Amino acid sequence: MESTQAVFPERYIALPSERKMELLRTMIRIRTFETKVEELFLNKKIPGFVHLYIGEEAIATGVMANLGKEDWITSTHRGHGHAIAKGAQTARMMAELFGRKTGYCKGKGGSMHIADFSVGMLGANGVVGGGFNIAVGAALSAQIRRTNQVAVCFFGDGASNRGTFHEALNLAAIWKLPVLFVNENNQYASTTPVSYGLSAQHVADRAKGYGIEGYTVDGNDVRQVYDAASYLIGRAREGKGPALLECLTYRVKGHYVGDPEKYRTREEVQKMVNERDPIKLFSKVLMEEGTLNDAGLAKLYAEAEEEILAAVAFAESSPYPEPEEALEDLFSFSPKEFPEVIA
Amino acid sequence: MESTQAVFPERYIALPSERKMELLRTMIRIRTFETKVEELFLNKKIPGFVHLYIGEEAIATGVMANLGKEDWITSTHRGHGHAIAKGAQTARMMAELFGRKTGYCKGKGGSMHIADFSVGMLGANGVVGGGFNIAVGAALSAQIRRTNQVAVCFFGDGASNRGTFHEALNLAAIWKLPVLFVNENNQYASTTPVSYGLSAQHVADRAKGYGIEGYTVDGNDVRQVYDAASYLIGRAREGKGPALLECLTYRVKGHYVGDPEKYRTREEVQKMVNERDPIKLFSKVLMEEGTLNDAGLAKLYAEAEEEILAAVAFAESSPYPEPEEALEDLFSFSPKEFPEVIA
Amino acid sequence: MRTITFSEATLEAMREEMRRDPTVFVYGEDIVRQGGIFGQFKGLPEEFGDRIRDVPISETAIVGAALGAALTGTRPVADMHFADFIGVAFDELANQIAKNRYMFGGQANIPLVIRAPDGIINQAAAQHSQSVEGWLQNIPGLIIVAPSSPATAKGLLKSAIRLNDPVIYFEHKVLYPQKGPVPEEEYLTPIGKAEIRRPGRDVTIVTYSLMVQKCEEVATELASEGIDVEIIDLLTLKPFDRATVLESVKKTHRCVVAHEAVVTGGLGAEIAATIQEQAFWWLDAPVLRVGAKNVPIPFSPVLEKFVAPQKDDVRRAVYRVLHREV
Amino acid sequence: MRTITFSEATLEAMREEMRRDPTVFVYGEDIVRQGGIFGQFKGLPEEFGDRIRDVPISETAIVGAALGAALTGTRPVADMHFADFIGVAFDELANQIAKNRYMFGGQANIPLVIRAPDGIINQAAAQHSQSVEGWLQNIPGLIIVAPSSPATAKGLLKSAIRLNDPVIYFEHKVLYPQKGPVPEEEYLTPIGKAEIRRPGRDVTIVTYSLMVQKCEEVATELASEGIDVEIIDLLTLKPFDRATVLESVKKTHRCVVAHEAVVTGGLGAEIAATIQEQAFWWLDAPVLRVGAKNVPIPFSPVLEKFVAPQKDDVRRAVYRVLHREV
Ligand SMILES: Cc1ncc(C[n+]2csc(CCOP(=O)(O)OP(=O)(O)O)c2C)c(N)n1
Ligand SMILES: Cc1ncc(C[n+]2csc(CCOP(=O)(O)OP(=O)(O)O)c2C)c(N)n1
Ligand SMILES: [Mg+2]
Ligand SMILES: [Mg+2]
Repeated sequence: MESTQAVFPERYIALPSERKMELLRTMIRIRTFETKVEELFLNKKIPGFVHLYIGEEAIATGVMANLGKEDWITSTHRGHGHAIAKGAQTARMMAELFGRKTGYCKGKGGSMHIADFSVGMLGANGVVGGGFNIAVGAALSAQIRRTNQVAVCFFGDGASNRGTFHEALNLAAIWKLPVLFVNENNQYASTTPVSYGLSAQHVADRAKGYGIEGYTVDGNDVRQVYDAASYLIGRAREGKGPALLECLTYRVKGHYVGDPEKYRTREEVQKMVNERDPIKLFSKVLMEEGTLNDAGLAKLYAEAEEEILAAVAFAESSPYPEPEEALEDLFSFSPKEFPEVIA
Repeated sequence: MESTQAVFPERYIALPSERKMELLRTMIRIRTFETKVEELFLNKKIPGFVHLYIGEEAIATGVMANLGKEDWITSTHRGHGHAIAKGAQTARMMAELFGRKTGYCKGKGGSMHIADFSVGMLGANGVVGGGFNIAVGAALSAQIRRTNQVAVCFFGDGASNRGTFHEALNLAAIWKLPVLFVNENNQYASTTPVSYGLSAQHVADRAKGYGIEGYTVDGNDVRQVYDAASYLIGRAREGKGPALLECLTYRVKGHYVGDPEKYRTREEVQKMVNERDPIKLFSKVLMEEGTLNDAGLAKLYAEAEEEILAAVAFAESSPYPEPEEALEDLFSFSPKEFPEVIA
Repeated sequence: MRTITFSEATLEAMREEMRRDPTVFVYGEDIVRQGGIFGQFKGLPEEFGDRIRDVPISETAIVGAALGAALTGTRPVADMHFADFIGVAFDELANQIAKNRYMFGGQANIPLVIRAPDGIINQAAAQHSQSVEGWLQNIPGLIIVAPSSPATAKGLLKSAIRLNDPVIYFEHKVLYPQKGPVPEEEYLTPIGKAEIRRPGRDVTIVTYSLMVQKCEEVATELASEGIDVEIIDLLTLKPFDRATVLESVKKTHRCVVAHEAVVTGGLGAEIAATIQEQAFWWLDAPVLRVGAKNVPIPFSPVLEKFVAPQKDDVRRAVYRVLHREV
Repeated sequence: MRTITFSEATLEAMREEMRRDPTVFVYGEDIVRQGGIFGQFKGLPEEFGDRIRDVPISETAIVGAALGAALTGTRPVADMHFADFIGVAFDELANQIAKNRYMFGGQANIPLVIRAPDGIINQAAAQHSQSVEGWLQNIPGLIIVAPSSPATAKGLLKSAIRLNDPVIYFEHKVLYPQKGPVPEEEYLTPIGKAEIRRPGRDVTIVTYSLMVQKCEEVATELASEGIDVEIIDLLTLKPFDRATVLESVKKTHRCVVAHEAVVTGGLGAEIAATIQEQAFWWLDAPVLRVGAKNVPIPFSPVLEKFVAPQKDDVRRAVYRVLHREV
């Protein structure tokens, strides 16, 4: 994996150790959630399609550490990690994956439509590239209302070939909207290697076409992601407009749980797991820094495990929605009482 | 108008004088056609919407001089010049603009859908940016059938902000399709100056995002257009893939005939007419070269005038289609005889 | 009552709603510098500054951003330039806007309006003449309205802007310069409610948009032959006001549905299907549909006229449901 | 007769047509490296090299390029991955492909096929479960087909590839692994022609795609109650085979239209509207429609089941047109 080290103000290094530990904690919580989800899916406890974020945790974590709840993100089909990092509760997420009434979407969405608007997570999206313009619209709302909120759009390498990418970046650029486009270049779009589908060498090469800044960082190094996001989100918040941040990473699991993965070798995957796992890499950094020791790491894992088991218990003990509830939530009014005069 | 002089092999200069004169003749034929169309439209002889190519003649002319009838182009809503330069007959074009049965589209298309597939002119398009992928498809056909045909896609500065631009260029690039994307940057998309809508400085700046070559030339200098197109079309024909050629020009007339043009000053327009008219510029070049004299120029205008008057006469004397003919041409079979078995 | 044009009526609606609520804003192609192709945005830039904006030719951004903006505290109004271009942003409408509220379990409202000038005018040909409401009729989650007069244009646009749900507002290009009475005082035209333009006993015509006036002319002519036509102007096309339509048909026992869109697969299909389902035993004749013939709109005036639904088509349909010889 | 899966049947069709005509080629997302999500492209890369290609996630390019390729001497087959994404390329379908031949006065044929896997499967939720033929029904210039079995899948795909006009080929995801008899020798399934799957005297059910087998099951069950159901499998949805449908309804006097798509604004509307127009005096009951409820497809199994049309819904509709208590 090629990685261009861009030079950003070094802000990670100045973080207090609790904040650094918090980064690791988030990454571990995501990993634990995803590992459990994989197991549950294989055991047929979770229906539908599930796309795991394993191996990519540093990106959501490093970016989200620079956002508040009043800021927004748009996500992808691979949205669990974004939701957790943005502050969603794993219990209500798990309940949604189980199709229960207590889920964030009352069981209507499932994994591909996981969302928690209350923390600014504007939704996973089953349409690849569906989030670009939603993020642009949120940023536009901030500009129109003159708040200093920002929006972050997460998208895959495959998504960067959709026309919506182009229209969103162009519009964001001419209006200098407070939005950061974060590309998760995990080397594959489903079965298709990025080298096949992407005509540019890097997704970030496309920034020039919009007169904005584009950078490529190592997306498996949470420090690099944090620094880059901190700088670019800060600029966006100051009214300096959008930017494009490409985070190089690797999708360790299949495209979806159940993917036969005929398009790559086990060795390729194993090498990445061994050498480039973002949690291992960051744990090592924190140990070297003296912020973390073995016991501390074990504790983080144990706490995460406990949280996720509780989430599963919550999900499993939650009721399914009543069938008739399928007719609710389409409009702001109930289907029976179409408002004749809107006041 | 800023213009980046790219360095291409100088092929124009080596053209025999008949070919040079042919370039001028084509430009004058387009101009004469358009001038007459404007008059006819204002006199309500032509219905619908009409977008004139006046001031942009050097682009179609310089590009098309490098294509054969077996090559294809896709055009825009401003398609008369492309059609003439590609070899369409002005009489059948005029008949189409008049809505007559003898028109290229039997009166079904009009100005916005002018086309002559028999010379590879695959149609004007009422949807801005609708032609990108059609051109890509034609180039794909050449690649699949292993011919050495090429496709050229003409498009405006405004069109470069459509998502179809992005998807088409990316696909053409990864498959190295024989297609040239020719941008006619005439400084406006309808009422909107290019500086407002285009986030990049030049449309050609976007080439990098697709790993292809992008150039900006003076689109009012037919020599520059010819040289650039010759080089890039030659490369495409050799299997070296697509390129993006931006031709800087100026839309001398309103966006459509009847445009109140409140978005610019008369002075701005007049200056361009005085200083940058492509026909004046090229006539001067040819005179300086000794290829053309005053009498020769007058003759070209006279011949063009004669041709266009004949075209109008043809159109005016042609019958309208019968109303019921409106039900024809939707499918390859007649509406009454849906084929039950297709052999 | 004072008389203003349809275009001015929409402008008043915009101005009133933008004054009333600072989160309302509007954007579209070529609306700032020249006031919109039909003058329907004239003067707004002077009053509202950056709350009215030109956009690049990027329809997916126009419609997609409307969703993002609507979810986050504003009430965007996006102009499509021509309804024909709705297809460019179809995924944004069908898979994002229409589904957002539902698939996320009602987490947010989606107060947005898409304005879409439609219909046949001046030989604009296949890609600039369409009425495309039929494309959207099988998508749960969208509300579709279409005014027929300056008064309904104003009232429906105001209601659409205030509704907390996505509304597609189709405005017929031929209507813009037409004048009609519009109250001085503020009013809203209810969404979801049809209006009976003309009461009658013999036949119900269900119609909307520009076709309303064509049908009214036919009704006036038929009145002189002793045929008493009731005309229902739907105003809201989806969901349409079943109660008013069914009540009328149960009274007249005969119905013609007329729209400018292509008949096959058009809204008339849903309306006719519903009427025969719900009022079968009241019908004395099949519900007939009038609309454009089953081809794109051709350019040549002769062809365009042949394809577009004409008053004579409406008249013939009325005769047929009355079982009279045509 | 030998038995193969629906997926294999489409694969045979592709292989036969690609062998027969070197201008036939196919492309789509993720079809080369893993053979398509439903295995429907397996083995083609080995035999046909660059005539089967993966494409980036660029649906406007996929569909738009099909038009360009069809106009210039090839017969492209483009795969949409999921029918739900047709909206991304809606302009290409509605304004380019459907109108090209007409608006240019018949200058070229447009032999292309868009394959679109549709329907509800495995709690795929709102954006991966749709049947979207209704989005396309008001667009003159498109031909829409939907096989219901391995045999019709093969025959219709071959016919679609040979037709000189654009065909949208909807293939229900649930059908892929199902097996059925398919002749060894070459055959074509005619486009434009419905098939009577089961003759009957009492009620006509007009249906297509996966719903055919659900309706057949209902018919078998109803037979034991003495109700003799005739089932028409449309196969071509647009234009549908009016002659066969009307003849059947004129015989049975009662009709139910069933599809998986949302009822409101679905194809059933056009079919019901047509039947009552053309066979009003033969009908002994309104034409009833069965389909999904008027919301997006929800995720949770309980909700999905409630929204999707079930056999019971068909049964109830049959009882109702027979005026029996439900
Ligand atoms: C518009 C659209 N086209 C195709 C798909 C099918 N699809 C789902 S995920 C995916 C690959 C996405 O790749 P990428 O953007 O790189 O994200 P990743 O899965 O690698 O995170 C595809 C093709 C889709 N969901 N939406
Ligand atoms: C998809 C689409 N959006 C909007 C329009 C309306 N429209 C027609 S021409 C035009 C401007 C085109 O500008 P440009 O591409 O620069 O071409 P030019 O007219 O300058 O030749 C616009 C906005 C359209 N026809 N199609
Ligand atoms: Mg990827
Ligand atoms: Mg321009």
